[in-house]
Amino acid sequence: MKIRPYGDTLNDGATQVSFTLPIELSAKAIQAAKELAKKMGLINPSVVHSEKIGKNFSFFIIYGALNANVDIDKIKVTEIKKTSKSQKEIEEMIKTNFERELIFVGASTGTDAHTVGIDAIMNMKGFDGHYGLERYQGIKAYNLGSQVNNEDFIKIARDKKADVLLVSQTVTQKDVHLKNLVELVELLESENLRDKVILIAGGARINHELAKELGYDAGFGPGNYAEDVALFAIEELIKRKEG
Amino acid sequence: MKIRPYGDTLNDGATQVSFTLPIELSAKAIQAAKELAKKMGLINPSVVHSEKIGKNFSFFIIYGALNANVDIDKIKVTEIKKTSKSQKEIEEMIKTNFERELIFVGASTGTDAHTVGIDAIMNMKGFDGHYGLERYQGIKAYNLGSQVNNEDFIKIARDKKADVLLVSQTVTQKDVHLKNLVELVELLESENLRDKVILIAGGARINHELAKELGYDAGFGPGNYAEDVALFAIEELIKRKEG
Amino acid sequence: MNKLNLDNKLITSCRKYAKSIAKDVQDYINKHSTVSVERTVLRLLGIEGVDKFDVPLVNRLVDDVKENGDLSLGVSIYIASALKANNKNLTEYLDYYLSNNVSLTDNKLVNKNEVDKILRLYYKKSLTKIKKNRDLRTKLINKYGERKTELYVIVATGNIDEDVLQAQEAARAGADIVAVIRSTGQSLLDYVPYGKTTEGFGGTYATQENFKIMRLALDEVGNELNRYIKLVNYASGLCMPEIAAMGALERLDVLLNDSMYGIIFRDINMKRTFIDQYFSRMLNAYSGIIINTGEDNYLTTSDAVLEAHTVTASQFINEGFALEAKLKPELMGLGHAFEINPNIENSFLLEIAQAQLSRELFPKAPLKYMPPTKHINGNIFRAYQQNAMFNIVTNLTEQKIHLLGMMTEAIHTPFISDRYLAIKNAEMIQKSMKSLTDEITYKKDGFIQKRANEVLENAHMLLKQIDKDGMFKTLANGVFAETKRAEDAGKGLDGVFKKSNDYINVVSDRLEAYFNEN
Amino acid sequence: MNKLNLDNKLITSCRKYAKSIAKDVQDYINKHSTVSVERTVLRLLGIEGVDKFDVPLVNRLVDDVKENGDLSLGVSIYIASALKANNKNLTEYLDYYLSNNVSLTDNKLVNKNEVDKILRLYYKKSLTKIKKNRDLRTKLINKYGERKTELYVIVATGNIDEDVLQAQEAARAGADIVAVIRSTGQSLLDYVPYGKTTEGFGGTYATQENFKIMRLALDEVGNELNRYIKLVNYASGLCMPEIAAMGALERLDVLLNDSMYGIIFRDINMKRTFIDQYFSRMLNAYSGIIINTGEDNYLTTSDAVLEAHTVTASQFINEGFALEAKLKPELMGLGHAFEINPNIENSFLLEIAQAQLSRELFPKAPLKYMPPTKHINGNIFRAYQQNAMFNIVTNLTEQKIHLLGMMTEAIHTPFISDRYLAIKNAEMIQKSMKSLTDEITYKKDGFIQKRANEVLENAHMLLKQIDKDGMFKTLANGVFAETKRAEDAGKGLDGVFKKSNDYINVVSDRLEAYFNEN
Ligand code: B12
Ligand code: B12
Ligand SMILES: Cc1ncc(COP(=O)(O)O)c(C=O)c1O
Ligand SMILES: Cc1ncc(COP(=O)(O)O)c(C=O)c1O
Repeated sequence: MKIRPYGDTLNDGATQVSFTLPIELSAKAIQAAKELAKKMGLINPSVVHSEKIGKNFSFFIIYGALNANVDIDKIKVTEIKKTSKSQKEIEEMIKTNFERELIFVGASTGTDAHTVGIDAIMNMKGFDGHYGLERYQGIKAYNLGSQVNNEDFIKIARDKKADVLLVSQTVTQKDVHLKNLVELVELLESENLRDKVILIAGGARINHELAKELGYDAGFGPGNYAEDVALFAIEELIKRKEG
Repeated sequence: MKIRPYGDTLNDGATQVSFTLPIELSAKAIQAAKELAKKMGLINPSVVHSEKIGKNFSFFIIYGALNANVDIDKIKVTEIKKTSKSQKEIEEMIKTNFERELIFVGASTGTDAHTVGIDAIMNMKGFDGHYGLERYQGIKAYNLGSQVNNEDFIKIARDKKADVLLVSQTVTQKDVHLKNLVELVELLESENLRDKVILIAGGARINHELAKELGYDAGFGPGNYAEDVALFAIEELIKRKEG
Repeated sequence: MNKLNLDNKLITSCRKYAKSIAKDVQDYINKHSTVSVERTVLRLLGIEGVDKFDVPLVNRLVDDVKENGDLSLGVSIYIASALKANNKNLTEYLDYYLSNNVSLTDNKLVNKNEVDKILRLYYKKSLTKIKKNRDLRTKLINKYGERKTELYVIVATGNIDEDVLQAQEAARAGADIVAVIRSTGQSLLDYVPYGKTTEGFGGTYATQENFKIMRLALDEVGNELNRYIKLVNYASGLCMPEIAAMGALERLDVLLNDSMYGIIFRDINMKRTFIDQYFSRMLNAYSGIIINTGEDNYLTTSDAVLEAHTVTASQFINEGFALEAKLKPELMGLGHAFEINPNIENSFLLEIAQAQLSRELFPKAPLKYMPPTKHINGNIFRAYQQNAMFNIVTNLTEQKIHLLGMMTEAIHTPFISDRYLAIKNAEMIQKSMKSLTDEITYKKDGFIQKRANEVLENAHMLLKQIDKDGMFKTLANGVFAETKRAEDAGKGLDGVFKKSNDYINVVSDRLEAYFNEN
Repeated sequence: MNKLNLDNKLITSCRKYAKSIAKDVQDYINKHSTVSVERTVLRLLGIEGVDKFDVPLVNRLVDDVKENGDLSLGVSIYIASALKANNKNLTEYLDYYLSNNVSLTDNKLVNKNEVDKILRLYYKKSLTKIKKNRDLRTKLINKYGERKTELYVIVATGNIDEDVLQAQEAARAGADIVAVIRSTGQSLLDYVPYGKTTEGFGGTYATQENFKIMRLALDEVGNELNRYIKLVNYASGLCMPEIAAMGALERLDVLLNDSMYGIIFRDINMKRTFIDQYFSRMLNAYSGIIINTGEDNYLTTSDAVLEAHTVTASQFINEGFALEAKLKPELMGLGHAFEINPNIENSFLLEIAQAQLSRELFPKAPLKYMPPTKHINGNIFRAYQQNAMFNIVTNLTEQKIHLLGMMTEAIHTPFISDRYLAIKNAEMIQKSMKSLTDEITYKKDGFIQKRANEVLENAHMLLKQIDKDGMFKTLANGVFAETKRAEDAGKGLDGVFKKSNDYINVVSDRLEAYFNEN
C-alpha cells in the first residue's frame, strides 16, 4: 500500500516544513523558501509565515502537499519486538539455560556524562516502574557510570568476564556518538573480543537499525526497559550456546 | 549565491518537517516517515518524535539536513515595492494628474464573509494606523462589503463607472478563491470591461505573483495598506492615460 | 466563583434593561412568522425529502401556499385542510401531491379548531422522538459523567465520511464535544440541503442525514470510550428553526443559534432572523439543546479592549431573548472570546478580567469560550503558545465549553494533527493547573477587578442606551462589531410575513402549552 | 514578595546549619591548595600562553615545582625567587625559562617576607584590570538599565566565530545574557586550552581568547542596541579558579561555579573542587561576577517532587560556601529548575511553590531559574508549551536570571530559530502578564503554601543530618542527585596538596586583605 502524509483527506500529502535562511527577509527570500520547498517535492507550497529573526536571517514556515509517497509493504525494518515477558519469566529462562550468573557490564562511554539512560536499564530502581538489571536473579550487573573511555571499558569487561556489554550514548552533536561507538567495535575486534560478547548500544538517538550498521548486535532507543534488553541478550546467548 | 537552510552552521541545511501518516504507529511507520523525509531530500533524517494520534494515524516530527540549495541570484520576483509615499503625496498626485475623482469599488466576493481585509484597505478607520481609501481626497471609494457575487459586483462597478476594482478573498479551502477570482476575470472579459479597469486582488493567501497569473493587475497580501494599493493603482492609471 | 467584587445592583439593572430590550423585539416577533418557521412546522409534522428537482418538500409546500394561498394563516391549516379534504394520511397525501399537479391551497380550509386535532398525531410523533432523545442524552450523561470544562473541537473537511473518521479520532484523543462546521455559504441558503454529502467548502453541509451519520459515529466512539461525546452544528442563518428541529430529531447536543451573528456577519435581515430565532430557541428549550451565541465574533472586527462591553451587553440581551423562548440558564451557552492583542501590556490580565466577568454574570450558563483567532498568524509555535495561554484562562475562570484553538488558525481548517495537539495542549493545562483557580485570589481593587467593573459599567450604559433606541436602531448604528445593518436590508426579508388573526402554528401552540405546564 | 507565609525560625535554623556545614569544609580547604589554584596565581601574575608542545605555561611551571620542588610552599615563592635570583622581570624570565632547559626550582628561595614585594607589581596589574572591568560593568549597567528578569540563552556551535554571529543575533532578538557552552569534556581537562578555537563538541572551548572575542562582540551589539549584554561561561571543573581569573580579566559577567556539579555530574574529586571553588569564588567576589550554582541538575537524575528539598538544602549550603568566600548575596545566582513531570496533577502549583520558595529564602540573590529539560521530548510543540508554562512561573515568582527553554531541548543544541522563538515566547509572557504577580495571592494554608513549607521542613531536616555527617560522608551517601561519590575517588585528587606552614599565595593574601578592608 502506498501512503502519503495526511492532513484532512486521504492522500492530500499535507506536510509542514520550517527552516531558517541565512539572508535578510524580502520577497526574494520568501520566493527562495518557496523554491526550496518545491525542491523538497511539495506541490503548491505556501509560505504561511516568514519572519526576520536577525540581521541576516529569516525564518519560514511552509505548508504544502508532498508529491512523494512510500510503499509500506516494501519497507523492511529489523525490529526488536517489545517483550511481553516479565522479569520472573526472564529469570526462569536464565535458570533453565545457564548454570552460572550472566555478566552484564555497562557504561556511558567517551566524554558522555549522561547516565540516566544506562541507569534506567541497569540500576535497581529502574525507570518508569520497570526494575533494572541489578535486580535480576541470575544476572550480575556492573554499571560503570559515565565518562568511561573505551579502553577502560574493555579492560573492565575483560576482567569481569562480561557476557554482555551495554553502551550508552546520548550526546550526538557532530556525530560524536558514531565515532565513539565505532571505535569501541574496532578496539574489541583488535583485541579479539568482539565475538565473545553480546554488544548492545542504547540512547536517545540510537535504534536497532543504526546499531546493526555500526557492528552491534542490537540497539535500543527511548521506550525500552531492562526486560527488553535482558530478553534480547539472553535469547542471543542461548542461540550462541546452542549454535 | 547558493544558499541552504541554516541551523547553527552555514550550509548545514537544517530543516524541520512534520506530518501525519494514515497508519498505526510502529517501527515500520517510523521507517516510512524516514523514507519520505529522504525523498524530500533530507540527508540523514532523524525522526525525533513519533506519536500515535488516533487508531489509524501517527504523527512525526523530523529533522534533517536538506541537500537542495537555491541560487538567490537567479530568483526573480515581481515585487511591488512598499511605498514610502504618504497619503498627502498620493492625494497630490491625483490632483496633478486627474481632473476628476477616481472611483474605487471593492468587495469581498463570492460566499466569502471576511471583510476585515477589504475594510483595512478601504474604510476611513483603516488598519494598524494607516487610514483607508475612504479618507483620501480625490478618491471616491465604494466598499460593498462581503458575500457579493461576481455578477452583482460587475453591475455595481459599471454603474459607478469604476476605475479600480478591489477584490478580497480570504477563504482558500479547496482553492475556492482561485475559482472565484478567475470567474471574475472571465465575466469582465465577456462584458468587455476587463481593459477598462485596474483589477486588484488581495487577501491572506494572495500575492502579486499569484494575482498576475490569474489575470489581475496586482495582488496584495498581509502587511499592505491603503497607500500601497492607492499608489499602485494611480501610477497604473497615469500610465494608461498617457500610453 | 466570586473573585471580582462586582456591584450586584449594577448587574440587576443590566438584566432589567436587557429584559426590556428583548421584550420590545418579542412584541414584533409575536406578530410575525417566516417561511422558515412554517417549513419547520412541516418538518415536525414529519415531512422530509426532496422533489425530483431536488427542492425540499417543505420549501415546495410553503412556497405553494405563499404563491397560491394566504401564508399569513400559517401552513398548518393548509396541511390539515388537505388531509381532511382528500381523506388521506400525510404520507398518502404527499404522494398524491407530488404525482399530481395539485396545490396545497386547492382544498377548502377546515375550521381553525380542527387543525390541531388533525395534525396532533403527526407532530406528537416528532415531539415524542425529541423527548426521547432528550431523555437518552440525560441518561447517558448521568451514566458517563461530564467534565467540568469540556474540550470542543471542530471537523470541517467537507466530506461527512472524512468528518466521521476525524471526529472519532478526536474523541479518542480526548475531545468531549465535536462540531461539524457548515460549508461556507450554507447559512444564506433559504432551504436545507438534503441527504448525505461529501463535498463542501470550509465545512460540510448541515443535512439531517449528515446529522444522523455523525450522531451514530459519536455514539459508537462514545460507547468505546465510556463517555458521551456531544455533537454540535450551526442553526444561525436563513433556516434557523429548521435546523433546530433537525438537530432535535437527531439528538444534537449544542446548536450555534444567534440572530445577531446572522445579522452582523451574514447580512441576514434582522426581522427575519429574530423571528426565526425565537421559534428555534423554543425548540432548543424543548429538546434540551444548548445554544451557543456568537458574541465572540464581534471581537474579530472590533477591538477587544475598547469594545469588550459590547460583548457583555450582547450577552445580557441574548439571555433576555433566550428567556423569552423559555430557555433555561443551563442551556444558555453565551459566547465570549480571548481576542485581545497579546502584544498589549497586561493583556493576559485583561483576558482574565473579561472571562471571569462572564463567568460571574452568568453563573449557571455553560459559557462558550472561544480561542484567539484574530491575533494568530502563520507562526504555528506562537499560536500554540497563545492557545496555551487561552487554555489557562479557561481553567482559571472555570468556563464550560472550551473551544480549542488551533496552531494553524491563520492557515487552514484543522488537520488531524492540529486537533490532536490542541487537545494535548488543553489537557496539560487542565491537569497541571487543576486547583490553581481555588488557590488564587485577585487583589481587591486591583487591575483585574477594576477592569471587570469598568467593562460592566460600560455595558450597563450601553444597555440603557439600547433600551432607549431599540434593537433595530441599535443595529443600524453599528453598535456591535462596528457593522451597520439596516432594518429593511439584508437577506431573507421576503420570507417574513405578518400573521393574520387566524394564524395557526400547531407546533408553537403545543410548545407554549408545554412550557406553561413545565 | 512574601506570599508563602514561611516560618522564619526554620529559615534561620537552616542558615545556621548551612553555615556550620560550610565552615567544616572550609577548615579542610584552608589547609590545602591545588595545582589549579597555583596556576591561577601564575595567571594573575600575568603568565599566559603555551610552550611549543601546546602546554600552557602555567601548567608547565606548576608541574615543574611539583616534580622538582616543594609545591606545598605554593608557586608564589618559586616565581619570586626565580625573578630575584635571575634579576629579570617576569617576561624576561619566562623567555629565559622557555629557551633554556632550566627549572623554576633551580633558584635559592627568597625569604617569605620578600615574596609579596617582588610579585606585587605583577598581580596588581591584573587586579587593577579586573577592578576596571568591574567598574566598567557597573557603569554600563547604570547607563543602560537592567531588566527585572533577564533572558538568558546559550550558544553552542563549537566554533567561536559562529557563536559570535549567533550571540549577536540573540541579543538583537532580545536576549540579555548569552552563555557560551563549553565543549563537552573540557571540565575534565586539567589545563585550559589556549587561543581562539573553531572546533568543539556540544560547545566551544572556554579559552581566554574566546572570552575576549565574545566580550568584544557583545559590547559591539550592546552598543548598537543600547543595552548591556552579559556574558556567561563555565568555571566548574578541574580548572575552576583559572577560569574565574580569565573571566575576571575578560569581563565575563556570570560564571557557572559549583563544586557540587563537578563532584556529582563530572565525577571530580570533592576535595580538589572544594578547594578550587573557594579560591575561584574569592575571585568572583572581587571581580563582581555572579556565580551560578547547579542545583537544577539534581532534578535530572532525581525526582523533582520527592527530592525538591535536596535542592533547597544545597542552596543553603552553597550560600554558606559563598559567604566563606566573601561573595555578597547580590552575586549568588543559586540554581533551581522547573523539572516536575507535567503529567502530575497540579504540577504547575508545585512548581510555583518551589520557585517562590527559592525566591523568598534568598531575596537578594539573582536566582538562576532553569527551564524544563528532563520531561521535554521530541514533540517541539509540546516543548514550546512547557517553556511557556515555565516562563509564566518565572515571572510570577520574579526570578532574575531566566534561562530560556528550547523547543528542541530533546534533540540538539539550539538552532538560531529555536533561540529566537524561545525569546519571543518569554517576551510574550513578560509583557502580557507583567503585573500578574502583584495581582494574585495564594490561599492561606492552601496547596502552594503547604507544599513550600513542607519542602522547607524537609530541607531543614536534611541540613541537620548533613551537619551531623559532614559533607564528605553526605556525598558518599548519594544524598544529592542520587549519585554517590567517595571522598578519595574521582578526577583530580592528585592535584591536591597540603599547604606547608610556609605556604604563600600572594593573590589570596591580597584578596583577603581587600575583603577585610571592604
Ligand atoms: C539529564 C540531562 C543532562 C544531565 C545528565 C545527568 C546524568 N547524570 O545523566 C546533565 C545536566 C549533567 C547534562 C549535561 C550536559 N548535557 Co545533557 N541532557 C539531559 C537531558 C535533559 C535528559 C537526558 C535524559 O536523562 N533522558 C532520559 C533517559 C531515560 O532517556 P535516554 O537516555 O534516551 O534513555 C532511554 C533509552 O535511550 C535507552 N537507553 C539509553 N542508554 C541505553 C543504553 C543501553 C545499553 C540500552 C540498552 C538502552 C539505553 O533506555 C532508556 C530508557 O528507555 C537531555 C535533553 C532531553 N530532554 O532529552 C539533555 C541533552 C542530552 N544534553 C545535551 C548536552 C549537549 C549536554 C552538555 C554537553 C552541555 C549542556 N547542555 O550542558 C552537558 C554535558 C554532558 C556530557 N558531556 O555528556 C544535549 C545533547 C545534544 C546532542 N544531541 O548532542 C541534550 C539533548 C540537550 C540539548 N538539546 O542540548 N545533561
Ligand atoms: C475574523 C475571521 C472571521 C470572522 C470574519 C468577520 C468579518 N466581518 O470579516 C468570522 C468570525 C465571521 C469568520 C467566519 C468564518 N471563517 Co474566518 N477567520 C477570521 C480570522 C480569525 C481573521 C481574518 C482577518 O480578519 N484577518 C485580518 C485581516 C486584516 O487580514 P487580511 O484579510 O489578510 O487582510 C490584509 C491583506 O491580506 C490585505 N487584503 C485583504 N483583502 C484585500 C483586498 C485588496 C483589494 C487588497 C489590495 C488587499 C487586501 O490587506 C489587509 C491588511 O494588510 C481568520 C484566521 C486568521 N487568524 O487569519 C479566519 C479564517 C480566515 N476563517 C476561516 C473560515 C473557514 C471561516 C468560516 C468559513 C468557517 C468558520 N471557521 O467559522 C466562517 C465563514 C466565513 C465565510 N464564509 O467566509 C478560515 C479560512 C481557511 C482557509 N484558508 O480557507 C480561517 C483561516 C480560520 C481557519 N483556520 O479555519 N471568520
Ligand atoms: C453564533 C454563530 N452561528 C453560526 C456561525 C457559523 O455560521 P456560518 O455557517 O454561516 O459560517 C458562527 C460562527 O462563528 C456563530 O458564531
Ligand atoms: C554549575 C554548573 N557548572 C558547569 C556546568 C557545565 O559543565 P560542563 O562544561 O562540564 O558540561 C553546568 C551545566 O549544567 C553547571 O550547572
